[in-house]
Amino acid sequence: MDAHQDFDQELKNIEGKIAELTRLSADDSVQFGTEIAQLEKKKADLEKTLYASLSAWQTVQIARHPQRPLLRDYIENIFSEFIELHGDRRFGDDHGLIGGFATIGDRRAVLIGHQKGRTVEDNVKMNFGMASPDGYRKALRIMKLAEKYRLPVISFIDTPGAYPGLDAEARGQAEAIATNLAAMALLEVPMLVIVSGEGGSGGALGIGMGDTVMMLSYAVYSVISPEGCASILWRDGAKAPEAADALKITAESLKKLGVVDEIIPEPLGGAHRDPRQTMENVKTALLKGLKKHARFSPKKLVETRYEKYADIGRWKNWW
Amino acid sequence: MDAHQDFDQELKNIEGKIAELTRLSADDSVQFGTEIAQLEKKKADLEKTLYASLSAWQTVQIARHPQRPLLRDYIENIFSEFIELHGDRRFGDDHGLIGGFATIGDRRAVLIGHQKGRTVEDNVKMNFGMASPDGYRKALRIMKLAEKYRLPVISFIDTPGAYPGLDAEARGQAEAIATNLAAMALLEVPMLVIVSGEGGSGGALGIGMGDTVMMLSYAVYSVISPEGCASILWRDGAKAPEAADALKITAESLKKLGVVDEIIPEPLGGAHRDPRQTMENVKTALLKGLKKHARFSPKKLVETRYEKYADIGRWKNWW
Amino acid sequence: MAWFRKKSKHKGKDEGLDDNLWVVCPDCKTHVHRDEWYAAPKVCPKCVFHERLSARERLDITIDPGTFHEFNQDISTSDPLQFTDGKESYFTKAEAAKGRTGLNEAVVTGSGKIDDQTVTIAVMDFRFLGGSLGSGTGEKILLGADYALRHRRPYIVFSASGGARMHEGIVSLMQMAKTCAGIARLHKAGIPYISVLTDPTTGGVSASFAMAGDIHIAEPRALIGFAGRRVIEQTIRQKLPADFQTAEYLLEHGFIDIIAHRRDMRNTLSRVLRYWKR
Amino acid sequence: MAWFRKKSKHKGKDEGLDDNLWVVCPDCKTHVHRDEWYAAPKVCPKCVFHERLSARERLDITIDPGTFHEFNQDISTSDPLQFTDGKESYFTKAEAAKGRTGLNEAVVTGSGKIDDQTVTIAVMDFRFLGGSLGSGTGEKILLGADYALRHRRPYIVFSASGGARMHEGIVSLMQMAKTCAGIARLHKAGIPYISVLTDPTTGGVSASFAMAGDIHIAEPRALIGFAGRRVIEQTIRQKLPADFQTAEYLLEHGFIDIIAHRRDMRNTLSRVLRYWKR
Ligand SMILES: [Zn+2]
Ligand SMILES: [Zn+2]
Repeated sequence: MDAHQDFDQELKNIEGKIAELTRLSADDSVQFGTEIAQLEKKKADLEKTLYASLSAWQTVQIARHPQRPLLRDYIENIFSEFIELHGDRRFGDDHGLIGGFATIGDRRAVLIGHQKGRTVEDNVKMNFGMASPDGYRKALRIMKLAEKYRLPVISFIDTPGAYPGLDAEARGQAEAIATNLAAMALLEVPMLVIVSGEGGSGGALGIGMGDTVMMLSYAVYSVISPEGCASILWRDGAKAPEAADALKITAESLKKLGVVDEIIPEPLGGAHRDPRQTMENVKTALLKGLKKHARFSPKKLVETRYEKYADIGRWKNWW
Repeated sequence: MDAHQDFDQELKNIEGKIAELTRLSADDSVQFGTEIAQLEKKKADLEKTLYASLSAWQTVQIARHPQRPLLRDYIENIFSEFIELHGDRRFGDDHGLIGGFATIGDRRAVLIGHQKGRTVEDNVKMNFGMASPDGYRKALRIMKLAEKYRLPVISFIDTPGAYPGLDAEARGQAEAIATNLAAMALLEVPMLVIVSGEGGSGGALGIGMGDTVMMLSYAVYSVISPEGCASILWRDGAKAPEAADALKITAESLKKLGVVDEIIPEPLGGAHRDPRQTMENVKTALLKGLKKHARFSPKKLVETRYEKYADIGRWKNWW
Repeated sequence: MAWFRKKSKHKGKDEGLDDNLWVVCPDCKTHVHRDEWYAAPKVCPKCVFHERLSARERLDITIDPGTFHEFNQDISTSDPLQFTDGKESYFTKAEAAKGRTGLNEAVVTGSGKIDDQTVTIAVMDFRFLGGSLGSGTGEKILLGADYALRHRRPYIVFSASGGARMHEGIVSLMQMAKTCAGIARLHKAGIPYISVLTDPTTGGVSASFAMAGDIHIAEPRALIGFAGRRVIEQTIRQKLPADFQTAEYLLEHGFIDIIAHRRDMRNTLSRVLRYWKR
Repeated sequence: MAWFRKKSKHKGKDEGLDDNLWVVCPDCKTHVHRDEWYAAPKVCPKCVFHERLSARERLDITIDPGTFHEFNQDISTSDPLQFTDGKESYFTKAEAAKGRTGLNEAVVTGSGKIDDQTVTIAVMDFRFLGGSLGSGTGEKILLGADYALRHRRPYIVFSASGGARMHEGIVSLMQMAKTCAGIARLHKAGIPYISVLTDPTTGGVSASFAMAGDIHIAEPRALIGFAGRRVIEQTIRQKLPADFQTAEYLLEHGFIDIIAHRRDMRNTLSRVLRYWKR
């Protein structure tokens, strides 16, 4: 799964050299200013070449990059407060889908989202961001709480998909997602969705019906993983790059398809190359969205959301 | 647990003799008309003596009598149709608390209730009518369905209590009952409750907030089982008869306390002595209740129900 | 979404025929007299195997004769991604499905009567691209909900689907949201929505309108689940119970209200419908 | 309802005192300087054991000084059953509890400010007949909900109770319904209801208002559950997990939102309250 490194390995080499030279320059005895400048130029050129026309599959690698900001990074950096709420009041507390009260700028909201881990230990606990029915039911409970408290909902999507496990099936993964979809359709508060990393099928959509759906420029969102699609349609998982391309899973494609309303720019090469800037962009987009939707009455919000989703794939749209 | 037999053993002996003599009379060769008449008289006198002033503890024995009609008997005999609905849409399908669409007379309704078994096998399946959180959540789902379909709810109570098990605790027995109480308080359709056998504490109340609460004349309803109360307060489970008396758990006491609105008469000695008559009485009471409450608007129903419960134990009521 | 590779027991109506008089049950291999087989219809009297029905066959045994009026028959597949898997384009595949089935989409919708009660109904057809949820499918199901809402008629949806239609990519995924938005309006307006889950109801269809009913009725032994069996086995690295993801398993786990044998289905629907006070 | 026989670790404030300077933690037996002990307050710095607080102590550390106005102080116990257990009457027992605690019932209710935000608050006192839910208790909790509703103020209830008060029989049981009816109205009207579960919250109190909150906050290690441990062990004939029915266990099982150390409780409430847009 180190494909993300394949296509920017050269870039990493250059960055390593720059770092090394900078370190050496620091002790004053030798100066590599010229060499550094040359390398910086080379890096910039290479970045443009590399990232100017990324394939869908390369975008997948960026969306899954181990250094890509995770929900917890956003919480720490762009929210001034987060009060986590736990549990579905039915069965358990899913660590892979979290939620709570959150403040961003001068706006109070409810935040829900998939939580991947960065360490192996965390990922076991958080199940790699693959939520269980308990997670979807917790998210629903928190969305209903938002409705009672009249707070907008912000939903961060970053999941390979809903957890495909025996227990998850036994406890009704399908029912949990279905119930959330019906509930989100009627939710009387604004719902802002950000696809920040991987948007994995029903597991993503289960917390993802938004008045505004935003997507980071290197995020992906798909009905099925490229690997899964390739192994079914191409009968060869290695054809994932082809499948990724065919599935039109990048932000730009999705915007054209009317599923994504807004693309939040990432730095060239991906969020991990400048997490702080990325998070600033997300913050700006969120504040704008919160401000925009705060104007609408509950009735208007629900009607508009209905029209929006009823319109996706309207038969005549394609003809 | 054969205490129920202790105090009506003599009656059973007489009934046995009557049956035997009647059988013998049937073949025409001998006639025992006089003897039978005498025995019938003796039986009637004894019944009056025995049942005229039953102790609370004796009433408990009748309420728990193994031949006492169970929910399934009512379903078979006084409902012309029952379409059972299954499952809580969360975890499982509790066989000890069932529900579904039901027709009684010319009235359609939703029926929920505790389901005890009569055989060991059934009782294992139905957990002796001790419901789990799944049962209470199923009942809630069906009550909400009644609200959507604008059907009255009929709730039959016959349980030793909510199941005190590890799994039941882990899945939130307390939360399930609490949620039901809050939901029943707002339910916008008529809710008729019948305590038909044992009304065991929170396990009974969890489906038991009614616009009219009816109780069969030999049923009991208590905050704690007499045995449990005796073992705590008397520090001796054998003092259950005293506890039963002190707890005021009979229909008549409960009516005086304002918790029961209506007592449905049973034949002398208990429902098991004439199940058909008992069930007829229940049917009549239910049809009357359904007719009465059908008149009220949802708003009026909910307000009246609130006032009713707010009034129980109103401080000034006792002073 | 796994309907392409699935080794199905359902082999089509002719393959099961031994000669003209006998049908061999695809599951238990019992020889069943063809009159009995088609009267059931297509249910094995021995093992209760329910052979899949086409949408028309389903409507025939569900709706009162002469009362069905179809909606939106012209709505057909769309190809928002201009999808091709290298060998074959979605367009070609869809055209073939249309030719083979005589349908324009994986669902037939309309209005009709069940035992004299007017309902809006949608019936999926697994033969059409595995009953997958394309934009045309979702559109028809939503328009059905919309009709049921405006006319205050109960809505009944028979599902039979492998899930989302990946050839339509994200647009297919969004049909889950779209159909559920229609269902949510019915719930809010107090209009009955009855979901009937038939073999198979999996993936994105199970995780949207099929599992959002007031009442969930399933056919015996129908496969119902979210994730595919193989994916789950690979994930958890253990064998799954034999009855896993069957209607019976879901009943036990609290997600199905009623399992109704095919011969009782119409009657069950009719009885349930009478409980709604419009 | 098992508070009579319970062998409690909570031995009252004086027994734990070694001499005037040191308090012995009733749980881990650590010697804690009395200043530290009472500053926490009454929390062991080593094992985080939270000693039970009286209602007054709780109000002191929760409500802004000088802002508390008590409601219905005169509401007291009722004896609808004229209950006696043979040795002692409920009346006598209740009178003794009143004398011992200076309270008229097992809950103190009123209005006050938390960090300058006006709230309605109810605090149970376990010392009063084990915090059991009598008719007076239920009445005060309902009147609190009613006040919160009329004035559109958040309602906060601190629970500490063994459950129903069996001396009041069925009338006690009905307080579960009664209090929940009040809470239900708050939910419907969009008024926050925050339940704080402290040691112990069991039986009929756990199965009514304590578990019906928008938000459930618990103190660390608090005992929270429906049935008593002994009853469960007798029923299922197996040992229970060590952490069974603790706040931590309930958090893991999805029933508690936040576990807040006593020193953070006021601040947690204050922060949460700010999210309600009245
Ligand atoms: Zn067969
Ligand atoms: Zn300690």
